[in-house]
Amino acid sequence: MEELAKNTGIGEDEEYIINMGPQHPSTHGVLRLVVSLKGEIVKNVEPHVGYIHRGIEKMCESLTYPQIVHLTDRMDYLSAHINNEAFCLNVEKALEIDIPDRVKVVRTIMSELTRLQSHQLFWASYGMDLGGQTCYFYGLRDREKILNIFEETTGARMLVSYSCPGGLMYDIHPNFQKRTKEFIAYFRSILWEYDAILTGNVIFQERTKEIGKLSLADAISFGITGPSGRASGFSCDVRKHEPYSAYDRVKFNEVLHTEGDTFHRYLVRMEEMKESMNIIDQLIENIPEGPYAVKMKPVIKLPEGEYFQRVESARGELDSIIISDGNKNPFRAKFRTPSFVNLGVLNYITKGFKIADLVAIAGSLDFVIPDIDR
Amino acid sequence: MGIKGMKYEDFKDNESLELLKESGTNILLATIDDVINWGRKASLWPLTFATSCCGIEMMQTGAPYHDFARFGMEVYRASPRQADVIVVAGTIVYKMAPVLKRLYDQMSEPKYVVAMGACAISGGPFFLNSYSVVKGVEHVIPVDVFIPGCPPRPEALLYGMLQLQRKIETETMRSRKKRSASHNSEIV
Amino acid sequence: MNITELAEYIGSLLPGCKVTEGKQFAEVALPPEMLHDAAFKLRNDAKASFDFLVCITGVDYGQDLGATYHLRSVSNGYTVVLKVRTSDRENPHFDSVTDIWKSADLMEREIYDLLGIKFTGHPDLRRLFLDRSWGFPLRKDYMDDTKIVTK
Amino acid sequence: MNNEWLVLFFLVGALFVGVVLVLAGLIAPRSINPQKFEPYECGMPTQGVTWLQFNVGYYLFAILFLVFDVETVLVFPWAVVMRSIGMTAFVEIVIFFFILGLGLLYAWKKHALIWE
Repeated sequence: MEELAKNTGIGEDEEYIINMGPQHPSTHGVLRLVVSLKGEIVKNVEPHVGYIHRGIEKMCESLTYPQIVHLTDRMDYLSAHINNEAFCLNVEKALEIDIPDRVKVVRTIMSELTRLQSHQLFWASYGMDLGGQTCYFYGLRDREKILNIFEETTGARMLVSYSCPGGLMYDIHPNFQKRTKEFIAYFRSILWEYDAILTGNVIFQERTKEIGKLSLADAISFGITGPSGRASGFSCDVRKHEPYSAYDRVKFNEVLHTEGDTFHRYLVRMEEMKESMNIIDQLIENIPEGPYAVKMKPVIKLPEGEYFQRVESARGELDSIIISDGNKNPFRAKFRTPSFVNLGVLNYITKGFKIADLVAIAGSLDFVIPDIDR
Repeated sequence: MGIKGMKYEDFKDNESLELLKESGTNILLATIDDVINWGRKASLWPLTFATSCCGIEMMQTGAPYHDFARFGMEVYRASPRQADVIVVAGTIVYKMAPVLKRLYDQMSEPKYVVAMGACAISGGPFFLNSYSVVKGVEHVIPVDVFIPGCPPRPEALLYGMLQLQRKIETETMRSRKKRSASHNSEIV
Repeated sequence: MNITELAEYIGSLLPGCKVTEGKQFAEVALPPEMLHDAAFKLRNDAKASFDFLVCITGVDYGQDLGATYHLRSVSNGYTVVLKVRTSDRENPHFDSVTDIWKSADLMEREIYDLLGIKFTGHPDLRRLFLDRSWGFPLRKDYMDDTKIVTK
Repeated sequence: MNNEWLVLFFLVGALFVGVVLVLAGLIAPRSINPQKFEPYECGMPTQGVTWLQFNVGYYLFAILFLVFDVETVLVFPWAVVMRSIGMTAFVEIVIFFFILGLGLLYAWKKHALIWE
């Protein structure tokens, strides 16, 4: 009898371990969460990563600087251009070349458009995670318009590889400005629909308010940056604290909340979309004339030393660290990616909530899995 | 501008199609085959399996602008038990290969595989100097259709799925049984 | 407080460590055994409390292995870089800082996984991305001709 | 006369189901491999003990759902004939709902509705 009891666990409080494994609709990719449950209550969430670890940092050590640009946007493919910009700014800072004004403005517009389409996809998949299929169709329908703008200027829809060390790959398309203005006008007229569908929905609020609270001290100790950190009051917007490209000449306010629960992590992203549109509005009118790139030597060699550049990606603070020993490929290239650090807090804030809340919390932290594994 | 459109006539019948079709089935079986194939090809349910950027393009193909549903593929099944097609969208690394093999084995027959994107075909941008990328999904599971691109445009994915549908059109009951038997492996 | 004043202040705070003034940040090179209490002091210092561990970068300098800690103080925005090196390649180990900053947990596991540097005191030091049988890929002398395809 | 229709009706139903099942069994392709018969858990082998006592909360929720689902099934035919029967049907349904209401009240008081 005890043989039966042993393996069926009848009697003692057996821990029930479930794999929210590599292939799961709500883990946004190949993140495996080993969840140990007591009935519906989550006792411990252990993330297992590495199912899409491609060894990008090791590859960078055998590629030249212009080649690495194409790898950067395969890391966090939803903020592709922001990754490019981080790496290129770092290389330009090391070479101490000052890039033309036109490049700064166009890079800022492209970064803000990238942030917009990233938050749109967050909104689409977050609604789908919590059971609302309509968000998937509304969100991706509007995202398609940004992808068309990207394709016209850079040739690629999502992984644009648009910035290169020294400026931009090509100049912007003649009707880039017209189409961006049209899109901003269209998206402003339709954004109230996003709030009506999800933000105002009672079921959505019931499932996200007071769930997965993260205090300010914990947010700093866990290093949670980006919208997830700003929802807990951690003012970490790199565009405000250390403006790069053309962020110093635009007026926008940093979205900050203090409640720190899942609903406010979602709300910060919705308001950030409005801020991004304000930034684009202030810049799209008068893009300064001038060259779109600086003439660079064919083989780029950075002087010896360690270079650090931080940038605000759609998910948080993205740092590009390059250690160079003077020849054409870097001695060590490291990317501090936001999703990787934000993953550490998942176990801490999900304890005690139900397994359905785990889906909501993981969705609100907005992971991109190759951003975690690199 | 863009890919020259293909006229419908030469889309429908080209020589390679005939080679796939085994000859010698009698009239009665052929008509039943046609009905079965028409039913199967028009409702290919893909498994939600996306490892990296190609997965986002697959989602974008499911969205209203490019709309998978026109070809009967909009139902994404989360479990392999109910899926017909496994669209390998993204890079497969050595740690993910046994998972992919397990998912493929757990799918019910008849099952098809579409390798979407350069990473699934040959490791793509990670072919050189990467220590953990499987250089192509062909090493793990048999693949029916390859769709090049990094990531392929939604139209390319749709064209790839249409090619898969044409491949299904040529199947007969005997060829389908032979093909499923090839997936057997002895119960260990 | 610009870099020079910060460098002096940190020099006074951490006796016995060489504080230099790099291009961008104040850099502190310190021996491995002083790492933990230096980090503790920097974290709980009244004036410039570095409470945000930005990132830990594991580096293989050819002969010796090292780790670079980027710390930032959220209140006043200063950034300091701690550099630690060890020449022992068979069993390199540093003190873990997970008890000071909780974000160090995953970062140290990643460095252990890719470079083989053990962090004593880490609650659950397991490999993060690769399997147990794998070597340490980020080391300069990592050779794997079966999986890596070079031109 | 009319009970032959009944037999025919059941016969056609059984035939319809039987033929389809048998035909599928014959011509459907099928592949046998060890991993196919393991439980599907997101592509990973299951971990820990999987055959263990479930929480009693699930049982309570299932029973409550069953009670009120069957209740609606019973109300449908009533709704069809309610107009022709008139007042007595109405009183009868009120009693029916009252009794079920007592059941709901009992479950509420016993905290069956809140997950512990």
